[in-house]
Amino acid sequence: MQPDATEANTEATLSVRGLKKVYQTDGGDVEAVRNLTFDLRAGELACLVGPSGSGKTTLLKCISGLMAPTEGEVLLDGKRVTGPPKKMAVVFQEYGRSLFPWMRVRDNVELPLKNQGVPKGERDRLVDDALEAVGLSHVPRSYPWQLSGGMQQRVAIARAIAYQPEVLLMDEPFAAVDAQTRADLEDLIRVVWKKLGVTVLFVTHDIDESVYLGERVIILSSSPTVIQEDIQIDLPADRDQLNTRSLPRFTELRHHVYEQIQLAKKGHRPAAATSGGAGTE
Amino acid sequence: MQPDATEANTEATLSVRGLKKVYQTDGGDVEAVRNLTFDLRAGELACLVGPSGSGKTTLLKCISGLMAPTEGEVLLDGKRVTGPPKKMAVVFQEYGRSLFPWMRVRDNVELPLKNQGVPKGERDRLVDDALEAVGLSHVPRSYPWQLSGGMQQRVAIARAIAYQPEVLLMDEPFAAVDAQTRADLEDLIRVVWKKLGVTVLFVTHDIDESVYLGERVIILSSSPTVIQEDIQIDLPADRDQLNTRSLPRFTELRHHVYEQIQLAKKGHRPAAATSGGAGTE
Amino acid sequence: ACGSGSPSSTGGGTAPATGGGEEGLTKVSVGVIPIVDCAPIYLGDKQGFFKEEGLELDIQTATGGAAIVPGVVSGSFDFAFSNLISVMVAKDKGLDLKFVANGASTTGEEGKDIGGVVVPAGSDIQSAKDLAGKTVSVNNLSNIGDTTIKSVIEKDGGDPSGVKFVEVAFPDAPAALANKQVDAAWILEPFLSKAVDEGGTVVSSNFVEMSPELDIAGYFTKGDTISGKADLTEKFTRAMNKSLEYAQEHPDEVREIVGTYTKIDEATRAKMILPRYRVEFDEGAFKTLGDAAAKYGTLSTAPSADDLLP
Amino acid sequence: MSPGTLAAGGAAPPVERQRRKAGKGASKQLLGILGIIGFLGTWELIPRLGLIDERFLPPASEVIAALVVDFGLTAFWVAVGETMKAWFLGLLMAVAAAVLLGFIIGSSDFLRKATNSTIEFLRPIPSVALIPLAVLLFGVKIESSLLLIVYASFWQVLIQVLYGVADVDMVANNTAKTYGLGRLARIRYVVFPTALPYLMTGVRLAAAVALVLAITAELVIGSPGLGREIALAQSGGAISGMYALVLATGLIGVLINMLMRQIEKRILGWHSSIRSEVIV
Amino acid sequence: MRTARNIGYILGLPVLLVLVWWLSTLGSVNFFVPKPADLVETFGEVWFGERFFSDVLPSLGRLVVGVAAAILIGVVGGVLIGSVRWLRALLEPTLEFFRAIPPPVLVPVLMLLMGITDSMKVMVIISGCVWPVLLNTIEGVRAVDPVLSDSAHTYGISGWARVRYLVLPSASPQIMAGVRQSLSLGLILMVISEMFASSSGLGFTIVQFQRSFAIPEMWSGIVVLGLLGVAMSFIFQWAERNILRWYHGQKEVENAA
Ligand SMILES: Nc1ncnc2c1ncn2[C@@H]1O[C@H](COP(=O)(O)OP(=O)(O)OP(=O)(O)O)[C@@H](O)[C@H]1O
Ligand SMILES: Nc1ncnc2c1ncn2[C@@H]1O[C@H](COP(=O)(O)OP(=O)(O)OP(=O)(O)O)[C@@H](O)[C@H]1O
Ligand SMILES: O=[N+]([O-])[O-]
Ligand SMILES: [Mg+2]
Ligand SMILES: [Mg+2]
Repeated sequence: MQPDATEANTEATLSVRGLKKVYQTDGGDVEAVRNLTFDLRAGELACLVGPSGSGKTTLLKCISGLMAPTEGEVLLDGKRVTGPPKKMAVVFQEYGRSLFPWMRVRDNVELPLKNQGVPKGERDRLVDDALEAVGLSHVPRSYPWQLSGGMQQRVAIARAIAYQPEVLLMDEPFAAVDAQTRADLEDLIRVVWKKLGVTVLFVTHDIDESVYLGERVIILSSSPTVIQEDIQIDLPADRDQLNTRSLPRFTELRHHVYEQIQLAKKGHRPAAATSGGAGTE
Repeated sequence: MQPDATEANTEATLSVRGLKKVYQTDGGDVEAVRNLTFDLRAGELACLVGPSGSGKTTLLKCISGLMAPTEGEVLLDGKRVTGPPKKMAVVFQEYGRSLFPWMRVRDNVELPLKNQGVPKGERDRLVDDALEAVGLSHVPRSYPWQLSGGMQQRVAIARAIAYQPEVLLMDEPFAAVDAQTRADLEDLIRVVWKKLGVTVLFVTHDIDESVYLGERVIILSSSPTVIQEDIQIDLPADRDQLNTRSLPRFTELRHHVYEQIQLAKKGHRPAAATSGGAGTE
Repeated sequence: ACGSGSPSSTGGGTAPATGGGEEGLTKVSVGVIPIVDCAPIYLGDKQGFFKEEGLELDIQTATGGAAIVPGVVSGSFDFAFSNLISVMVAKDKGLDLKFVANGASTTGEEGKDIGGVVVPAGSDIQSAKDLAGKTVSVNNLSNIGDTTIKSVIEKDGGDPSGVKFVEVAFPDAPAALANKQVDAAWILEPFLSKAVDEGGTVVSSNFVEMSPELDIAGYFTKGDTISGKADLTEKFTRAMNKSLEYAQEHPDEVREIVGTYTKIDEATRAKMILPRYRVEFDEGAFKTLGDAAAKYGTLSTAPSADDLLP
Repeated sequence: MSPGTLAAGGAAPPVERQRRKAGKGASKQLLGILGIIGFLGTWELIPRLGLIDERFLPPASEVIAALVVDFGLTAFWVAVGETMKAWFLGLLMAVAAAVLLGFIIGSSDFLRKATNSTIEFLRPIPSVALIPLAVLLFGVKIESSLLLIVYASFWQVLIQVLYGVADVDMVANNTAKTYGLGRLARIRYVVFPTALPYLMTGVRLAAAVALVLAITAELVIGSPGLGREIALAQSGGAISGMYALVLATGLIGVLINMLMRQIEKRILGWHSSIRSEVIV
Repeated sequence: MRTARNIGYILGLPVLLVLVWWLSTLGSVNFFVPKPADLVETFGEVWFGERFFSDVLPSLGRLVVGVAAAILIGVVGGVLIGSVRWLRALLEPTLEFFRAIPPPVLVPVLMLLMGITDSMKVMVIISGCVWPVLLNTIEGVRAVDPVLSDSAHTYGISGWARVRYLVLPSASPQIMAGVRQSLSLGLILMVISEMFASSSGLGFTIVQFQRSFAIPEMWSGIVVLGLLGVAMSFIFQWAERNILRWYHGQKEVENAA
């Protein structure tokens, strides 16, 4: 695997190397993430699944430079991440608290663009498109706290999309929306991904979703976390909700992921990871 | 339908009658809920599904007496609800904000019991059981903000269960937990429901979940909201994740609900509701 | 110690009251301001004049004038020390107050008084009348400083209405003068000596110029006390008078005792000019002062000496 | 700003943080001492360079020397004791009254509206205007100072408590309501913790105001304490002595604040303003 | 109907208190406590006329300038100190030191530095009013929601934009609490600034009345202070409602029950 990793490194947009994160609390240290190493190629769409509390949010915070890892490092285009990189957008799990309550929906979506100095005309177009895409073009003048949970979450998604990032991190972005909207948004993400060639890391709890959406699914073990498995999703590039989901291969992959998570939950750890993390044990 | 409703009323624990809710905003009035009428019998377990923004949270807030309806009323055991009733527990959609950040996990779960004057021994048992049931017995001394999203949500659930309410309202309580935990929690809810004979109203976006969990599924139209359909779930009372979900009847029901939501999203409204709400159109 | 057997001593046979047991003493609280003018009461207390009268003094210091009159009116103080104008004003406003003993008087020597108007070196102000149109600092407006200065200016042939008075506390006045924030400053001892040492010139000894016999401050109480506790009042007056005389005769002891209740350093204490301490009020000077205060609007009507003086 | 922001609010690597943990408190205090040294240095230079006459503003070193002399005097410590006694009692009464009234008024919409105009009327009345009243009631004793201290610091706390009570998170409050927590229980478990950060700021403000008023009252009325000593030094022309006492007042202020910070850290560990120092 | 109720809220308690005061002064004759009727009469005589222009207006001018400057300094300083940790550590003890110095002691020093001028009095006002704004801003800045802060961070919102769009709005409820405190403190300090080294002004006049035992006049001056306080507070509350529209909206909506 070693030569593979170094080779991947050269063309990788995002490299996570030996990442470890220990939280210090008054009740002692909590080892949330033990040892994570993986790469994302430019323009790759990867889904991240794992049991609750396995460190997905922690990982995303480290990648986005909001939190420094205890050990290991995150490289973006070969450069070490020490603070939030430019052209990276993050949709937080706590969507309700990630919107500015003192700004209307439209202003919330527009702010990052305005801050970047995008000219008014283009800004308007981007914002309108994004709101349209998430089905919220009718509430631009509402405040976030006047919206339902699902709508708030969609505002956060619209903001990320309008920003046209090169790397997009999403932490359970569809948790609060209904099944139909969810399906629509899944397709939206794939469309945006294809159109902009953006690198996406997508955290989800929905196994079907991870298989349907991703080109690759990374499964985390339970905490202290290592990578349980890293699966390539060999489904056709053009996916649609009805046909893709009824493919036998889809069901197979889905089953495979399910089993791995079951294992992870039961505390089973991959042999490689155990030996890899032996030094820390 | 009229005689049926009055009859139901006598044995109903929870009656929602002609409920309407209009929000006043600086951008004009928003008619979130137009006209909702339904009853829950004591000990019934009903699921509520509907598109994002259809007013599920609004409905739950009205039922729990946290918000006054614009028109119509909510009756609990025949008495009109004007403030939060005793022996009702609510798990809010905004789980992150419903926990007290200044209390540790255990204290959060214990508080309502302490406040009720439940003796220490029993309180401890109830709290321990609840934390055990949601898989959080290892973090009683953490603060909520030291937990992952899914863990926070489970603390809120544990608090509701430990409280041993007579009526339990849950607003997308499993949105932030992984598939396996979700399945476990679904079974937990059914166990608790059977053991305590509690009346449950359960909001979810997951159609499979609504069918698997509920004795009945209430489908809401999109906003301004009326009831799209009210389906009895005639699956066996003893359910289990593997067998129940593979029953042909399960698939049928699932499909039916799915179609209805599709219709709702497309703006289709049930004939009865349209005529019922004709005066307001 | 040479004057211990002063003529005004009425102690007679009861002189050794010290041995008479502390219990027999009547407690009397007196509000004073911690300045040189109040030295006699401290001295008299030390000499035992009050004990001889059967009084046990409780001297309470109030830093400014603000607390003195309310303290007497409320009964917190049985007697208190205040300048004449303050008591005149209170009386004018309807408070029933009356002096029971003199406090401090001008030395009567021009250029060697306890207060004066100082100008910086090189000022074109030569005498009181030149103050017209200038800015002059006093410690409190509508009080004894501006009243006497106005009257002195008028006497000197100037126009008192053109003077602009501002409030500057005595300790801050030399600085205000040095920084040219005021043209002249009215200053009392011990700051007056300091200001002169530092090059200031006294252009008017306003107290003396108004009247060489001017009494400046005294001890007063309310009418109720005089009528209701005549005995106590008499005792206090007697002891106080004795103290005044003693102080007048023992300036060195005055300089020394001032060090116990103020923070004036020894060198300054040795040099500063002391006021005159005497028993009798000068009614003529009192009238001059009262008339001036009425004339310049500080009082509504000129006070009568009979009502106010003992 | 970017590097500065990072260092301040951003991602201090925990490894470093761990190492710094022991050193952090020390280095923080070191910086504070540095700030004070800078201030004293400036003060020393102003009269030395002749910007202000030494007679009116003596250099810091001279004042510190005078303060050191004071430290050896029992009279000084007696005065400090008097001032601290007035400060503590006044603050205690003000906080107790303000917290009680603040929670009562704050948790009722009616009371809040009905008392608004009266509160706004009474608040800006300077304590110093109450001096005649205070002396009338209590003479030049400590009670006079207490009246002024309590009056001035009461409003500081009351207003903060009212704001804090208004800031209660409704999701949290509603949760409590549905779990059957009554009004009192909600005040105890929801409103109080929410208002606590506001209250602590209020107490910190009030602690300073109480000290200021204790000194002012002693200064103007002449009740015993540091303020009276300042007035005495001032009227005695002891300039260095006066500044030494002012310096002592300031030092007491610093000590009081350190104490308040410590208490705050104890009871507000969960609040994000404190938390952010630990985590972010 | 609604305005009637509002007026009731504004006047109800004051009327009640005046009634109590009136009843309690019916028989007694305390020199230091005037009767309501006397006070009203004195009030008109004293404050309607020349004194309004010669004493009240100049004082108000200094008050407005002082408070405005204090707010500006407090907010700017608070944002800086609140967001730069080492700066906070550097300055906190020194600031605490100055905060503990009573304004009456500051007056002579400021007089030395600035002379007996209006700017000296304004400085006294600033020196006292700045603290509530400064401290509240520091606390408000430090309490920014971490999730929100992360969001801004990842969208590259930093520097001035971060202050403008994140820090200031999020701290604004607390800043407003500080401003409200400093308004009334400003009135108090206005009086203190005119108590020493002065010859005119509202505060001076009140102190002068106090010293010359013009007791009803003194109380009438205190009433003027109170009324000014009420007026300033109402203007402030109106401004606050506009600036914090989102905040009150959010609370109101959540409070709809
Ligand atoms: N601030 C913190 N202090 C201490 N421990 C923390 C903190 N944040 C997270 N943890 C712990 O780290 C672990 C991983 O948390 P994280 O939020 O990354 O999980 P997650 O995979 O995102 O879970 P979920 O799917 O439930 O959101 C958990 O055990 C959690 O308790
Ligand atoms: N405070 C408010 N002010 C104005 N409009 C509101 C407010 N709260 C909710 N609404 C509107 O009411 C409608 C219903 O909102 P509600 O939160 O009840 O939906 P929901 O069914 O819970 O949606 P979700 O599944 O996304 O949580 C939405 O259109 C929303 O915009
Ligand atoms: O209230 N004050 O006089 O400061
Ligand atoms: Mg998470
Ligand atoms: Mg909802």
